[in-house]
Amino acid sequence: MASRASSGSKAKRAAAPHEPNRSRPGDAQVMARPSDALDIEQKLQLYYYMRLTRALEERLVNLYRQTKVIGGLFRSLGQEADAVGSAFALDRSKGDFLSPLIRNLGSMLVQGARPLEIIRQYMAKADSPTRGRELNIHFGDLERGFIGQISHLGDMVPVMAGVTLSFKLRGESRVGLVYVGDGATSTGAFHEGINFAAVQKCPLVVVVENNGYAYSTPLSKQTAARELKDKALAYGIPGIRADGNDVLATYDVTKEAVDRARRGEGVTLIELMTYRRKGHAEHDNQSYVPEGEIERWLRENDPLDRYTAQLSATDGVHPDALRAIDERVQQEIDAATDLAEQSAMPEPTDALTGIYADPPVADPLWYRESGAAVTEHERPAGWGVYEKANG
Amino acid sequence: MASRASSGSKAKRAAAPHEPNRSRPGDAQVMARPSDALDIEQKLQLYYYMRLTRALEERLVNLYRQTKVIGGLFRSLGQEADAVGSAFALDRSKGDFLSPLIRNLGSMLVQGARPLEIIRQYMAKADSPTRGRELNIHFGDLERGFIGQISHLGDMVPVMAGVTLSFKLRGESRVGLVYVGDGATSTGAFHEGINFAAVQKCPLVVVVENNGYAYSTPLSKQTAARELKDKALAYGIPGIRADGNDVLATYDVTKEAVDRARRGEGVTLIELMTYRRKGHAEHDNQSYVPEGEIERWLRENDPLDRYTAQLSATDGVHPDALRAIDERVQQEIDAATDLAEQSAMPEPTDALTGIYADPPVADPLWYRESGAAVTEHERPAGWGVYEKANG
Amino acid sequence: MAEVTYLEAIREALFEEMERDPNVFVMGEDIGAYGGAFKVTEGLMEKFGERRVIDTPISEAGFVGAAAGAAHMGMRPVVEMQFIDFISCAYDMLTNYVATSRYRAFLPCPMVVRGPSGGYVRGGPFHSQNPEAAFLHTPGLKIVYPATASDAKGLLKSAIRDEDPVLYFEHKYLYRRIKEEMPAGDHVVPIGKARTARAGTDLSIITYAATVWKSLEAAEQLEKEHGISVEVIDLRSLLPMDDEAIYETVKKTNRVLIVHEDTRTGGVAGEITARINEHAFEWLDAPILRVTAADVPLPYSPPLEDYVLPQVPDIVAVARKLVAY
Amino acid sequence: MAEVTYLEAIREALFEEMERDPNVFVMGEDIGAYGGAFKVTEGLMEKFGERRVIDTPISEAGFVGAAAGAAHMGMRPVVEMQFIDFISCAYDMLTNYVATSRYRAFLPCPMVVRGPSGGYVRGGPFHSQNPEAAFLHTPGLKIVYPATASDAKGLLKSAIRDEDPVLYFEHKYLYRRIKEEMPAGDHVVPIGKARTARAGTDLSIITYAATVWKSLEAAEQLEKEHGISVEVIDLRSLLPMDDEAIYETVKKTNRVLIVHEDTRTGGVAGEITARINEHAFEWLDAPILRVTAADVPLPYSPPLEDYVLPQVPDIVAVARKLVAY
Ligand SMILES: Cc1ncc(C[n+]2csc(CCOP(=O)(O)OP(=O)(O)O)c2C)c(N)n1
Ligand SMILES: Cc1ncc(C[n+]2csc(CCOP(=O)(O)OP(=O)(O)O)c2C)c(N)n1
Ligand SMILES: [Mg+2]
Ligand SMILES: [Mg+2]
Repeated sequence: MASRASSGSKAKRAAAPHEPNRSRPGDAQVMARPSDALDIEQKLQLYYYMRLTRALEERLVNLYRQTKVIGGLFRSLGQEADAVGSAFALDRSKGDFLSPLIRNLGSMLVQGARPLEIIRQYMAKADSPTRGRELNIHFGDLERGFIGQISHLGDMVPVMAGVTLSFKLRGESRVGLVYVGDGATSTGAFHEGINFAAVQKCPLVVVVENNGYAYSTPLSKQTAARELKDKALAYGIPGIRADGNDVLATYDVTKEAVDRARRGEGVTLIELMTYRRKGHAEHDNQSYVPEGEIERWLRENDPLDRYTAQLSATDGVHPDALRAIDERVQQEIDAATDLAEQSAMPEPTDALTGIYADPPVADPLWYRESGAAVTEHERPAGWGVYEKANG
Repeated sequence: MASRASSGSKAKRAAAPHEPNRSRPGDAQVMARPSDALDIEQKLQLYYYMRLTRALEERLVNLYRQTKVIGGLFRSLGQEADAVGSAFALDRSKGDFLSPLIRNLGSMLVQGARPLEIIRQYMAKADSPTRGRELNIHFGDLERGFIGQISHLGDMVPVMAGVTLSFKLRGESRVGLVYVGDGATSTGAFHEGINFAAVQKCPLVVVVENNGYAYSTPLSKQTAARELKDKALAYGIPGIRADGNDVLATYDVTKEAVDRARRGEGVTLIELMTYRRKGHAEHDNQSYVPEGEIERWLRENDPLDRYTAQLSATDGVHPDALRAIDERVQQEIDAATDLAEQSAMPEPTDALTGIYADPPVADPLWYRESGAAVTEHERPAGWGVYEKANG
Repeated sequence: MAEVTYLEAIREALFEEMERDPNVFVMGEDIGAYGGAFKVTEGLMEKFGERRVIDTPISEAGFVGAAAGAAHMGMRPVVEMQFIDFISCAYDMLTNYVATSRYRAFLPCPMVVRGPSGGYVRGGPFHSQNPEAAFLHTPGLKIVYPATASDAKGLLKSAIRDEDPVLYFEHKYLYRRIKEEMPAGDHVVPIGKARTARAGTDLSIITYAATVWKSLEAAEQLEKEHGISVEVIDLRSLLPMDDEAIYETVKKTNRVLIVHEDTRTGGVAGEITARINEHAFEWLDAPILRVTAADVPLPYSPPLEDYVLPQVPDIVAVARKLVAY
Repeated sequence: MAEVTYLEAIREALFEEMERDPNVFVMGEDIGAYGGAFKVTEGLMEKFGERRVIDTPISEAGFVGAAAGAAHMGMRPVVEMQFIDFISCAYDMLTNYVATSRYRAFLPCPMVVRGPSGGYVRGGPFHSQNPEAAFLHTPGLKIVYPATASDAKGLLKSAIRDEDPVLYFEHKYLYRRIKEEMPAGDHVVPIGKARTARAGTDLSIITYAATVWKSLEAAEQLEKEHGISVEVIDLRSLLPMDDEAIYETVKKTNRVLIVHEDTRTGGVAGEITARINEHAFEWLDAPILRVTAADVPLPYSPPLEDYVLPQVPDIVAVARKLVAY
């Protein structure tokens, strides 16, 4: 798999700073691929989740422009395949578990997160999954098997090492998947977490999403390593690079790592080559990106375009079938938006609950007569707008 | 060099948990080695520093048994070659710089630290290099070009990345060398520091002293990596393994890395294979070590024995010449011990000075009439003895 | 029953909790075959096996994070710092991830981080630290710091059973210096409750950990030599703090001396002073004073360490000033 | 002269210090071509080049440690945290290595760590932190937290010139909300000196950073609506703290309210309260009270954030209570 995944049409484009690791149609024939076993329904599910990711983020952009989103907005445009394909390789019926990063909305949708939750969360509503406590897609659900990230990059790697350690200690046949960006591989937490998991042979898959940038920082300033998959050697685990914009390739490489983990063979590091077509967050104008780079990825390497073509060519899926999915997605999003807009903002005093199991409520500030102590004019002028400008 | 250094007589001993990476006499002939350029005086200097390291630590053991050493005592018995040979590869006339770890007394001696300083330091005397503030070999000197470690493992890697960054920023032709143990490679600080240095192409050499253990923890529980030199790949830098108990091999491999750094080619990671024949500190009874392992290293792979034999065989050095060095070493240590014993303990109030440049003295505790506020019976019963028992 | 040292009490708690609950497991450096740097976990590996007694790589952030992950899944990890000074390496993980997980994500994170703390043992600046003030400021964590062997046992059992993360600091100066008969049965000490270590009427000393013993020694001396009756309150828990016990003793003696081994500026004494000010200002007949370490890293040489740390004569001197006020 | 925002003032200080001293250089994530997440370092790279404006990997401990090493060798590094919340990742490096290096090793470590701090901006729990209390407890560090544009400039220049490590916290709520004409010439504000932001006689509010503005607004209201004359002390430096200025205002008004945006327990107010207790207890006509954030991670949704953080009506309410005491 490694060699198949890392053979790419490198020569095609000359001095592009961030090169895809593109799998070619022919690659599929080399050996049996896990995705060969996917039925058409599953293949359409992959399409659904990718489309849902993209359309949902587009809706969030609208809401953001209407200043209905509180805080920054993070996009995964052009990276939908890697999040969806990798998460799809988990087995939800077995209780597999994942921890997404900021570009992995798609993986959460696969794991069962719903658009309504996402929109409420971005709008900081009382009935959002974190009741307005945390931002954007920072939330989780033990039942459905995903765990909310915190902002501090790398920290979820040790945490998922521990989640999967518990699977091992209890003899459960469950697997965990943790995402990090190329930038996050530089953190001490990444290093300590993956090393710990490797020594313990935890059933963990580490997906490094190499999208070429960490905020404005290109990979060359992040590490001198030639490929991020090379980092696996430092931990004595297999490292594999694959085309992150080919949803089936992403599925394949992850599925094999998941199977390996489930067989008790430990950690795998997967580098998925993709590209961040939008800025770090909506406010970022990407002035640091070499001219033409974004356009080239859009033109030549859009994961939805590629998958659409593939479904038609290989599986004979008629465009109408996909259009039907697109419509369903839009309807879901419309319905979710309507509901989310109706949701109330949190009650101020809810801020004091749940810091401990016991006591369940924090000491109130004695000088606050009620939640109404905060008068309207106290809201910082231009919040929201402000955050957007500075993200 | 890499291949020469990593060819070893692996087959010789069967299931030894920690195998040396032994260079053979024949290896030297493969190509020109930097150590070929060492004259006999320099070769005897190497012997002197190794002997001085060993004899000085033996003296410290005596002082420790007399409870004259405050706190724990850390030995580098059997590891003298790696510290001495690597440090010897620096060019003191150019202002090269190093940061030792707890097993690298030898490297400090090469860099100019004197036995009197070491003994005073272990005895916590007023005129010790840290005036009684820090333990054992935790001290440095910017003039002579070494910097004192702190206990927190890994932290010196970022610090030396910064030291060598300053060399680069100023266009100085200086090189830095930082030591870490096999255990310290698991720390986030190691990872962040070496990655930063690699990206910046700092003139830094990272020596990983693989002595088989971190306290009681064998390498297999520290990392799943097969060789620690493999960690270099994660940072896109060369990684080389060499026989740490062959002082000339250690010199060679380090010298090449130092030259490389001085040429502006960046960081090298060197794994030196050695063995910790004593416990983590004097109190440690090494019950966790497989039977026979220590004895085998003593018998077959003592760095001083090997170097003695080598000096005689290759350079025709007469045993008398070495005995004369041994005697000089003893005299130096005797003289240093006498002086150190005469040194006073610090004045209590010195504890308040020098936390800031300004103000130069910390606020005194207002209720302390004088330094005499502490009466003798306030000393914890059995201190020293206590510390030894628990290190 | 035989007397048990502070260290043995900790070990007993670990044994009993691991027997009681199969979800409890321990992690840390050299805690398995070696039994830990101070031998606190000696015998655990033999009894419970490598699966539940995990030797870790040197990566405090790594295994604290792993503990959190396991805790989410229903395990009850107890993590050892070889010396508590190394908890600083897990500061981000503890304050940002562990402490907030219930609040921000409704994710329980029941885990314990424990380790040898404190000075008076010639450990120098990096083997003597008192880390409580660094974490007092973090809602979501609990902090205990026992002074007696029975509290060491009872509080560790409570910490392991707690639904939230608990930092359990054990004072290494006390490890083998104090012993006590253990209360029979399942001895549990509630988190958040102070203890009156000595009753008195003229002055209250509020303290915790090793300085409880210094304070008791001073109290004895003050009684005998100066006829001053001192009440000594051992806080035991720092987060949450037993406000009731604090206000009660203030109302009883009207004079307060806070003693802690940690450095002065930003230490726990400030918080206690603020609380008393807010809630019992009327009852104060004198300023609240503090005896603490001087504001420097703890030096290693005995005369320096002795000078920097609080000592019995300091407590006696300040107590006398307060009573004379 | 044109008015300059708080953010521009910081940038001016960086420019001027980099021009003045070739040893000054800056490091951080995305500070080069991009100019930093808040554009504080915009234009620096163009002016001073990649050699002196270094984009780092995401590794706060790494580049803080590197700054220390460079500082030992005579450089003057200024490190940016993209958000100050990430300083927690360098906690070990700052408290154990950087803070102690002069004391334990006679190694100067003149460096600055700066970054956007504080809330009121819907940043949620990890983009709103006030980290001062986590470091107040560390001898060897200095801490400043300016409230005005001119102090932002003058204190940063002092911090860069200081012989010791300085944590320089800048309040992101103030970045573009306040402006001021900069004093002409080489404008330097000494570390360790407070500022009287408003003179008054009935009550002292001791505060710093963004809550200086809340306090001033409250003071205005108290004056107008209740005839209460409030003195507002802007500490500016937290370590060292300007004790003289604190005791002076206490002696003048005899009533103290401490306001900080940070959470309550273990916050800076405790230390201030303890100092006043020790040195000016006699002068107090009322308990020292504090208005702070509630003890929870800062939530993100506006009603929650507003509820948790200190607001003008809170200050007014407590001030009135204090004056009526
Ligand atoms: C420890 C830490 N330092 C800094 C940041 C600020 N930050 C947020 S996202 C980001 C870039 C992340 O890049 P990468 O890991 O490649 O993920 P991507 O955004 O490309 O998906 C940075 C620097 C952070 N969140 N955590
Ligand atoms: C961050 C940190 N965690 C734990 C320790 C405690 N400790 C001191 S030495 C040591 C083992 C070091 O092993 P290694 O790095 O292999 O060096 P060696 O002693 O073998 O030379 C440990 C765990 C420490 N000093 N720092
Ligand atoms: Mg990226
Ligand atoms: Mg070792």
